[in-house]
Amino acid sequence: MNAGSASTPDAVEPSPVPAAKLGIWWFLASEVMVFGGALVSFILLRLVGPGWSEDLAHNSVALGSINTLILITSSFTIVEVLSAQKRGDEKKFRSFMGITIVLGLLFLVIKGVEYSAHFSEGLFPDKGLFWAFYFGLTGLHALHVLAGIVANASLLVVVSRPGGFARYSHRAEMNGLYWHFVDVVWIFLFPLLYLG
Amino acid sequence: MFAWLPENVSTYGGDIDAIFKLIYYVVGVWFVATQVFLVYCLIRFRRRSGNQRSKYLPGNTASQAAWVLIPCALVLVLDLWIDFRGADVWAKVKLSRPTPNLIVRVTGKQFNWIVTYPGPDGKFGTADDKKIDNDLHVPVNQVVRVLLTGEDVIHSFYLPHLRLKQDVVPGREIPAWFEATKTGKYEIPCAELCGFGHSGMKGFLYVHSEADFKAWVRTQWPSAG
Amino acid sequence: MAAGEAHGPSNVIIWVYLVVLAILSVFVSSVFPAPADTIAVFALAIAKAVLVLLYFMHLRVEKIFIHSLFFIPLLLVVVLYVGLMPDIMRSMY
Amino acid sequence: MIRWQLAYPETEIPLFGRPIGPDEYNAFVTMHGTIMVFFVAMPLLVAAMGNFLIPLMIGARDMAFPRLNMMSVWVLAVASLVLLASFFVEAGPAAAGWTGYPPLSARIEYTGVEYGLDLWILALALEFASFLMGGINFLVTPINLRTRGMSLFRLPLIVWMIMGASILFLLSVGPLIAGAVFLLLDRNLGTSFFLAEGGGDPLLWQHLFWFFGHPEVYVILLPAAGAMMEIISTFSRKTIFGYKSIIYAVMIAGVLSFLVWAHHQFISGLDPRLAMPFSITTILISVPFAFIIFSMLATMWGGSIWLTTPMWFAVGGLSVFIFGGVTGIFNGSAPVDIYIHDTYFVVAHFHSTLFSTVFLGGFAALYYWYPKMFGRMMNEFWGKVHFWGTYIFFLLVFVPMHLLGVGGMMRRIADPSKYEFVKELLPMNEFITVAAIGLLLIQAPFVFNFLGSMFVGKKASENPWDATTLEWTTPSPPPHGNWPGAIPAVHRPPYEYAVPGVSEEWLPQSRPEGAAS
Repeated sequence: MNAGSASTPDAVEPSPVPAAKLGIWWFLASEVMVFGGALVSFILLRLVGPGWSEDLAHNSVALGSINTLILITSSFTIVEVLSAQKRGDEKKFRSFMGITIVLGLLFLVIKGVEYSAHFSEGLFPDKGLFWAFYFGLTGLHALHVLAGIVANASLLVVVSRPGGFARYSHRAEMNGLYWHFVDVVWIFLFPLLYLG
Repeated sequence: MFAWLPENVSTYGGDIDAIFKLIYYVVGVWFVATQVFLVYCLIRFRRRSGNQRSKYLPGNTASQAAWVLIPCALVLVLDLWIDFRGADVWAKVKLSRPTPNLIVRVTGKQFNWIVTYPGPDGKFGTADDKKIDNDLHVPVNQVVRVLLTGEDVIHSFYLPHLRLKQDVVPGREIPAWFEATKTGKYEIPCAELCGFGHSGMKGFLYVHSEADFKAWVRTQWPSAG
Repeated sequence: MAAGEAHGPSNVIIWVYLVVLAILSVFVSSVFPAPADTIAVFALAIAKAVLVLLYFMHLRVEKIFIHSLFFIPLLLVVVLYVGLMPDIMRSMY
Repeated sequence: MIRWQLAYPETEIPLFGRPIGPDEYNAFVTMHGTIMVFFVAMPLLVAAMGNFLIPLMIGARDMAFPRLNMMSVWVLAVASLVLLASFFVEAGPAAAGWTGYPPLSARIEYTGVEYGLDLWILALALEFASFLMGGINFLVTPINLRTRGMSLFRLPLIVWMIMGASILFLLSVGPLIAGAVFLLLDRNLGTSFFLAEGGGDPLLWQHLFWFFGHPEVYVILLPAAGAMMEIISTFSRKTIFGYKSIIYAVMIAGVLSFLVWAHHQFISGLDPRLAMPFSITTILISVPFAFIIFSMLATMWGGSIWLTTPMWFAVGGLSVFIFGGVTGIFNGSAPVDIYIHDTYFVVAHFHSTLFSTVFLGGFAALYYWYPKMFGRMMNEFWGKVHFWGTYIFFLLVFVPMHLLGVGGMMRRIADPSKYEFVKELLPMNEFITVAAIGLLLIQAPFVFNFLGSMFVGKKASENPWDATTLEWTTPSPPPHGNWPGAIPAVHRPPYEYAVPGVSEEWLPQSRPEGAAS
């Protein structure tokens, strides 16, 4: 911000919210609309459609529940990352971030196991509207998880550099907000695609 | 302006044209008024000398704001008037389902209108059904219900002379109706982009007098007499 | 957040709540009869989402401006749902 | 080329060497719509103006997230390349209309277009990503980086308009992104989200598309309208009439714009009971816009109007926008829409609204801020030639086009001579085509003026127009970091012209209270 030749920082009107946080919340607002639009489509077509309870039975509630617990736990660990950042605890910050990344990867692995089980049963996206939505919604969500893992991993890398903690660790809050949002999406996908 | 409208030959076409004219006159007055005002401002308040000072009108007192708010209120009232007049016509054309004297099914398919007549028994799916490509024969002064279905993509069933347009959507059967008031041969273009053959896709609507229509039915279903 | 942390329940407690609710929803869906289970499961899902939003995403201590950034889109989703409903449900055609 | 085909069907087009076929015609229509809306209007008006003006006008060194900004520019560049590439792949570019309605767009066999349409969707998706990043920047920057004294209600209106446009974009694009993902799956994985035979619903896409599509119109329109407001106030030498009320009016219009989307679908198989509610909200949206137009007229009333080229363009844009606005009432009225939907009336209407804002408003902005961007003035004489040519040829093109629509001519038909009732309109089509060629040619003085003035234009001072907003307090062109010294603090509202009791005719925002008189 202080790019000009002015030697003192420019005087700025006080702002209610820090820029990065405001930015991530605007981003989440548009993400709500992305998943909102997709879920609205799914719910309406489901209500009018044949019910799909047979298709639903192919999904393993056990694996879905495990994934739910994984994401919930990772939400908890990333909140601990933020607490560690507030306390200035560099070691805890790194270890909790590491756990979060591992949990995210574990989620994707289990998702992959489920996908391959479906493929081996011959269930592809073109096998009916339920599977189209199933793969569309979980695929979109998995991409978000992947993006979150990449963001978390790159934060972990820059924070581990010398002096990185002081400069970059405040970004943990943004990563956390995004990660929680992805968790919230899954909280709704799970009953819709596994239980409902 | 209205000379450009194709001749109206349906019972509700006049109502639609009436709304059209209503809006035309309402917005026409607004349009002329604002443009005249704009030109007047440009001429009257043009800067003639370097030291000409303008008025200071921030528009935050009630008397100043009234200059803008009163016309806005007027716009609001006229809007609602247009809407309520329009609602009746919309209900008549699209919501009401008058008892038909003839039911036909029209299927949109790249790039034809397939017209299915139920035949003398009045039922679809029986042996005397008849399919004719692109030709829709109807009697004059009779309510005709058209069941619109689509086979591939979205088409739009458009009868410019009857002021009727309805999209044809695959997966649903949409009823539309009309009552033609004049015999003749009219075109049925497709009004929704439906592929490379879109611009050639058209059928014909033949509105027959009662006697002619009976004669046409006899040529199509000779056995039914 | 530091202030919120000091007063509110700790993150571990929220995590325990979430886990309990998740297990409960699986249990409910397999035990309850047809319409009741869907309602119960979605009530539980909303409860979970609210917990995450309030405590993990700190909405509890955020300003009204941030709240609006989350709830206005939600409202729009509802608008979208209501607008689409008559069409997709084919109540007319 | 589109116009040529409509006037002289199936004849050879000059400079193109052969007549275009109907499938190519569809592709041209599609690409014209897509390129104009997404790759001309949005980058030019929202992105370029936003990036250049927001920091200058609020007194900031740069945008809030400069790296995000660069990324957005690069993603946009990639999106443009992807779209261009689609012209060269086998079976040509997308040909399903810029709205891309399925099932036409959802299966290859319906259009014969192969990867062109996939590339089209991909280009749109990338462009949306780019504007998501840009939009976040345009919102956070004015909220967080305003210089001292620049309270929210001292922001120039154009900054408000760009913020409004960004909010509308961020909140409306989501469902379409979801829809685009579904459409890609439909095309490539054989799913059937939008295909009735698989249990999907073609109307779903239309809802998702227009839920975005209508706010999108305002995304394009608002920044240009904001530029027109700046210019009209500056050259009327008069403070804007009802500054706060205009902001509120835009907010109302923004909220309403989320409740009108189905007016594009009155006859699309929509539940007919939905039509009247949507028709009412649509027509009601004319009230806030009428308010804005009346406020502009009131701003000019009693002014001391200085008729420079940017002022001519702004006033011309306002004039045409009124025209486009009133024709919107016809479309908004559900029963009239039964007849004029998908005719040239609609085409003429949205060209009137969008041309007036995107081109006339955009040109006004270019002529106005050109000195700030390049440090030199544009030639006034050629600017005025350009304005009058553009204005008159525009009217000659689009006023008769309404009559075509009244005559019932459908849009997106490659060959009007195939229909009896449209054939009668052929002379009118020829006339419009000639006028459209004139409209194109009259842009030549602009191109020469724009490029030439960079080298031979009169050197511009800091503030050639005696304007009050912050961007005119720094040298033209602005140095890196926007101000060579400290950023000026702001002491007053943005449009202080001819304030009573003050001897100066205009007071820049940075003038402290004490020094005023």
